[in-house]
Amino acid sequence: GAMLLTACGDQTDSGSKESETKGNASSAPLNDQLPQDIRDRGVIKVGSDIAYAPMEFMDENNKPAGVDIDIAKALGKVLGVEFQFENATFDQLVLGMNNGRTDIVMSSMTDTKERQQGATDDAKGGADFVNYFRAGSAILVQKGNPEKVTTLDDLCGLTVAAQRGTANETLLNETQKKCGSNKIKPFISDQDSDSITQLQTKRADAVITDFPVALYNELNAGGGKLFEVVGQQIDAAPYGIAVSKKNPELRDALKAAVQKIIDDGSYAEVLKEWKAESGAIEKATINAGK
Amino acid sequence: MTDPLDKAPADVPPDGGQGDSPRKDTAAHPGPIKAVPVRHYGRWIGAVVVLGLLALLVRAFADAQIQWSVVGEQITNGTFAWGAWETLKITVYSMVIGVVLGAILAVMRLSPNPVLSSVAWGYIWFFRGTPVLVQILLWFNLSLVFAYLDLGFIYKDEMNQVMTPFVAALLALGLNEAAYMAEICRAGIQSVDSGQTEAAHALGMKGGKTMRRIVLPQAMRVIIPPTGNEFINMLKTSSLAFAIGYGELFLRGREFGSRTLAIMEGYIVISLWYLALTTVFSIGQYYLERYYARGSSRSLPPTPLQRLRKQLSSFRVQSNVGGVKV
Amino acid sequence: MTDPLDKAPADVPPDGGQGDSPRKDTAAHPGPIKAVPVRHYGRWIGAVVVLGLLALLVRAFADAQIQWSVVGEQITNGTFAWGAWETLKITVYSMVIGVVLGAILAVMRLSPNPVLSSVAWGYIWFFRGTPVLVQILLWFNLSLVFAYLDLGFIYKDEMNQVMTPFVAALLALGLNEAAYMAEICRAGIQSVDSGQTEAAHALGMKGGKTMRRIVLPQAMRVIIPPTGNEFINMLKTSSLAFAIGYGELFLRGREFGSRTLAIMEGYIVISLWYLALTTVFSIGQYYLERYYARGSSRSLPPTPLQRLRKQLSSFRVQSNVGGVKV
Amino acid sequence: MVKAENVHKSFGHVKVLKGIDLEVAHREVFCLVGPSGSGKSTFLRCINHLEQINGGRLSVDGQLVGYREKGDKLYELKEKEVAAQRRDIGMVFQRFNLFPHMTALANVMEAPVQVKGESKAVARERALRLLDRVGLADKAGNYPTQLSGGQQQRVAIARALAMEPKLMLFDEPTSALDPELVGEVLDVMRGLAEDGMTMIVVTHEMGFAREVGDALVFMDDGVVVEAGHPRDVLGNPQHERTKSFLSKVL
Amino acid sequence: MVKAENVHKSFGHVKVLKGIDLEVAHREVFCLVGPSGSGKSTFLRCINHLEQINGGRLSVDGQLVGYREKGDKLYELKEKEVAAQRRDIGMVFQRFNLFPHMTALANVMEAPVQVKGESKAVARERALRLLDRVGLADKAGNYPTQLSGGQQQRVAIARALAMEPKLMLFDEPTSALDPELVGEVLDVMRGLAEDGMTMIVVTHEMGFAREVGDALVFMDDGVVVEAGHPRDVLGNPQHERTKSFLSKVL
Ligand SMILES: Nc1ncnc2c1ncn2[C@@H]1O[C@H](COP(=O)(O)OP(=O)(O)OP(=O)(O)O)[C@@H](O)[C@H]1O
Ligand SMILES: Nc1ncnc2c1ncn2[C@@H]1O[C@H](COP(=O)(O)OP(=O)(O)OP(=O)(O)O)[C@@H](O)[C@H]1O
Ligand SMILES: [Mg+2]
Ligand SMILES: [Mg+2]
Repeated sequence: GAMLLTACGDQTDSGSKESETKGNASSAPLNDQLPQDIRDRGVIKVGSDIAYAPMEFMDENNKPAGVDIDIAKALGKVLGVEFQFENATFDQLVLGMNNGRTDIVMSSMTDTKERQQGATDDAKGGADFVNYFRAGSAILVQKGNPEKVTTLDDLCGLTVAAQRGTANETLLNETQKKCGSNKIKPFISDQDSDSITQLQTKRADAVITDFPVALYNELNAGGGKLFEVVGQQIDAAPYGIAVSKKNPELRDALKAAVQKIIDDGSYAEVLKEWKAESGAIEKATINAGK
Repeated sequence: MTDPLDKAPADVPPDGGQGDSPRKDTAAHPGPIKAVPVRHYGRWIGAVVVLGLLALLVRAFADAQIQWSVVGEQITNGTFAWGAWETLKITVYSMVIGVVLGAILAVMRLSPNPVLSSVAWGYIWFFRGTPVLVQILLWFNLSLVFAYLDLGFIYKDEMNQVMTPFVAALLALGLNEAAYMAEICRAGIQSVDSGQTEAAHALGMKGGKTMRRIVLPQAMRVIIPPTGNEFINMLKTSSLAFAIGYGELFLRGREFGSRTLAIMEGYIVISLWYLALTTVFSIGQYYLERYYARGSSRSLPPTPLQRLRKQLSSFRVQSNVGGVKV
Repeated sequence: MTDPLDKAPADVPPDGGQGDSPRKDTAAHPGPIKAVPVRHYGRWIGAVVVLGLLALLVRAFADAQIQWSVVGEQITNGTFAWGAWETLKITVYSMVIGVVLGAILAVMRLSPNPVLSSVAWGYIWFFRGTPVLVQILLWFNLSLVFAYLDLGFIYKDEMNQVMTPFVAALLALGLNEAAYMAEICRAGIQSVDSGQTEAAHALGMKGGKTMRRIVLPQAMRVIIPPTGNEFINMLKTSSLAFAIGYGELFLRGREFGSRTLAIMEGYIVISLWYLALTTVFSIGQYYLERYYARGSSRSLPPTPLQRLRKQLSSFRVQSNVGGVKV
Repeated sequence: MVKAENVHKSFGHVKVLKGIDLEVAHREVFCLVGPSGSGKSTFLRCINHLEQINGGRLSVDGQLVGYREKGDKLYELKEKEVAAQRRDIGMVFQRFNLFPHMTALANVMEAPVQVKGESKAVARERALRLLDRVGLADKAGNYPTQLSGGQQQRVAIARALAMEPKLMLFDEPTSALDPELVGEVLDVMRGLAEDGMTMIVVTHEMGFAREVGDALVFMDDGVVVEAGHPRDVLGNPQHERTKSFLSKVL
Repeated sequence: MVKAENVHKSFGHVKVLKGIDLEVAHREVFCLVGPSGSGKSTFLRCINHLEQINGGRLSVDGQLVGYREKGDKLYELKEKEVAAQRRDIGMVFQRFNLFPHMTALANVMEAPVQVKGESKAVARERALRLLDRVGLADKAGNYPTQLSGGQQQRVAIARALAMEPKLMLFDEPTSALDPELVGEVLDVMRGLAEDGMTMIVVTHEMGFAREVGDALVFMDDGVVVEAGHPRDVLGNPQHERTKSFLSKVL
């Protein structure tokens, strides 16, 4: 595997790109921390499922845009490389990183213990995560809040949608425990967009989703007339940039870069632009997810 | 007892449309039969009911919580048109691989050679048995298994270089389709009367030639309709390639939906595109079927235009009685 | 010139396996012909090559970056077994809807009644033309269009109550399948010799009965193989129901992968499950085909066991010459 | 029983029947002879409404084939009525058209059970009797492909007889039979005629026509060239065409 | 030309040929007669290796059918060799088996072009000549379904002749022809015999057998009952079975 990655770097690159990126690379403060092959190449290939506004999505010109993309740009500046986004669905992101097609995955992926360890007990699978954002959950309801929901406890007795396998689903299950006999009717869907469609069809009374996404829906869905976010951000969990375990050097460089953009303020600027300040972290970490 | 009619065979003029042949006695010159056709009141009622239901459905959809203006705007959007083109491309290429390889597999499977038939059987079993998405992912990530594509001296490159999303999707869809096409071709081949094979053998034709010249052309009649199905199915199945980022129609719909949150509208736009593609294919299929129907019945089936004309006339109350009716 | 042989017809004993009939003169009692069959050296070589390639492939996969231990552990995991059961359930139910409705649509489409054939045509066009996933989403979100399901006095409920993931998936998959099955049935019906219909009509049978008793049973031979395709396809297509949270096999694989990041391993596990289901169906299809082949050829095709025995014997060097060889 | 007046039939632009006039009486064995392509099969198919005529009148047992007459207007029959008309007309095809997915016995039982709604037991009993009559009692369980050509045609005759029709149409019924069995079939047919069966037989067996036929029509190129008693037509043909045809045949 | 020694053939447990011995000489028109189901078609198919015999020896033109002999061992022939053997044997089937997706002309041209590799022009010319010979020059462009039964069988004969075979097998070639055309076909066949063609003809036309046949075999239930010159066998049958069969046929 590691051999393969290296081989990959050696082969793909040919002269022209190298010279072009070199100049900019030398001026970047953290360029020397990157693995040699990436420095030579001047490009970090990022896998991302680009269908999760506002974190990452295709803009009108079919170019990736969103929080993750802008954070990557900021990281690129301090690392002196270009972050190149490649679109694929979740499964392919992980597979592509494992076989060297991409270097990292940056796709609003929540950092969890299980993902760090993989399916085996010896923790050989999985990946390392460089945490760069915190997404709490939020409650999204129909405009006008017909069920008068303000806190999680108000959800008891309602139909609530959440995306499968996310922290939001866990949150829903925990709330359920507190409801007693007045149970929540959960609606677990595969994509966040499906949950939100359920809110629109009134099948669901509320959706628990990532805070920035909820905010984006409040502002944009149906010209901002369909939904609203109620209450505060709940229980934020870290997002991580996934890096193959065989590439600790890259992981550490990324961590340093995240810390650098937090320190120099470009991180805050990006979040401000996307109204996602609530997800800001103060300190770069690795594998902070539980 | 019979009327001992006595007619000269040659000088009875053919009875033309006028039905008035001067040389016959007056009792014996009917024109084309004029008859009141069976009145299909049920058809009229049925048609009205169907139209009524359709109107209701259209109204319900028009009133639904769907922003039709968005659909109207986006239908001409170049992004979707481009996606449709990519979909068309991968579909046609994959189907070509599927049909050719499928025909070969079908012949192999029916071969008395146990090696050939086992290989074909195993191929069909494996490729029909595993989900296409898994196959797509496997091809795209083949470097997990083979890091290099090494064809000896001719060619050697990193597998990830070779396996672009297009190549991976093409291989996965084409090879998978071949397994399905093999079964379809087998059914077609088996539907041809064994007397045909015997006649060909008796003329000294060998197995291969008999298959190509005699059996397959006759099998086409049975093969084409399900192949049309497969083709149209492939238009949609090819959308699984979005998993590896191949930018076809479905991916465009998804991207649009996730950006604008107009999920349903995005899906309606791509559905309209798919319908358009399907329509084009169906028309092609129709004429292909007509071509292979030659010789199978005494007259060719009518073209849609002829059919329409005939159907309209069947609504008319009085008509000249024409073609075969059963 | 001919030998003027002179034999009593009745007292020539049938030539049994021993080939020694005492009442004949010695010159004329050959046993079964013993001949050296054509030696298929190519078959042996082919078999070796195929096995060699298979071994290489197995080794490559064993060495690949896949944690086979995970696959081994998870294959017996109840979650997957349960998912397989759900997949089986929705597949069988949807196919039942699809086959029955498809046969009806095929008959409608071939009907001379223009209302029926137009409705069938429109149905097939629409349902084949739009992606299944969109159809699933549309059914599931039907309340966007109709907020209530209102069957007059009998039943009225909120659409969202009625449209559970199961119902929506069933409707979408079943109705979509019907469009494809209609084309398959049409091909089957058209493959039956028109002399059959004529004979039935001449006996006074009406259209419907002719269809059910005479045409469809003969069409089955042509219909079954592509239907087998559809069945097996449906096993996989039903996985699209995961979009609306219907918990079948594919969903289980995805959940496992997204939780542990052991994507390929999860997919391999569900592929093995799908292969198992496919195998069971294929066996069923084989025997169904055998059943409908009755009367179509002089002897029934061999069962796999008989076939295996025959194939083994074709590898043997010397053998008694038996069945028909072409 | 059957009356044709100036019957015309064309396929597209090909005129096959160009004005057929003839009358078949009750209990008559009516023979149709003529060269290949003269339209004999087509005429038989018109009688059974498997083809619709383009001009003229054609009636069976006083009823127009395929039409109902009311005042001076013709009304097309509904499918149900056509089927009812056909029920009384048995037909034996030139190429058998047995149902390949049914055994010989099932072929013969099919119509009585399905069309007349007879009980299986009754139908079965009659079917076995009929199969015996055509010499195939021991082949009742065979599928058509397991029968030789001659055997298949005999099953087809038994199948038509099973509906106990008033009129039987035979399209070269003996052309696939070996000579030995022709006699048996002719016996069966003669027996039927005595039971009041009317039969129209397209045949090239002049011997049969002479022996059994009550009337004979010689057709050529879609018209009736000569008609009369078989003895007269065969023994003393009036027209050149008939003479030349018969000279080659006899 | 053809030599059968104690030929046996069974389908599963059904014994159809139970030891056939006969010899067909060069330039001979050899007639096979017998009741339905006696195995005539099956024997013809064995000669062409469409069925494989279970016992005995069968040779055409000195070559074993389907086997090669070397020392006292038999070797099965390869497909290529079987096809080469069949090339010299023309066969006309009881049920025509024309290729329905090809016109009459294409049916006749098919084998010369595909098997012998003849140029289309040459094959076409011969095909048109042959179609003319069977009286179908004007139907060259018709598909089989557009031809009457008789017309179809004549195309089938032309198709077999197109390969210019040394031996022709006819399985009731005239059974679907109307009597007028039988004469024409017989002329063609006689002409072929004069050109050095050997023919085996299964037929129920005793007239033809007597006129044209050089030898005749009466088969029943899978065995040869009586053989000899047609004049002798038909005029003065020795066996009871033959007598009773002929009494019904003649
Ligand atoms: N559906 C059709 N379309 C075009 N031509 C047809 C059709 N049916 C029959 N014909 C033509 O009509 C003519 C008469 O056919 P028909 O089958 O009635 O002849 P026939 O007298 O029964 O001859 P045979 O003795 O060979 O059976 C033939 O030339 C045939 O080619
Ligand atoms: N493949 C087969 N399987 C079982 N039985 C068969 C098969 N082929 C022929 N038979 C039987 O063998 C017998 C001889 O058949 P064959 O066709 O050779 O008879 P035939 O002499 O040509 O009769 P006909 O004059 O009716 O054509 C028949 O009883 C038939 O049922
Ligand atoms: Mg005819
Ligand atoms: Mg025969």
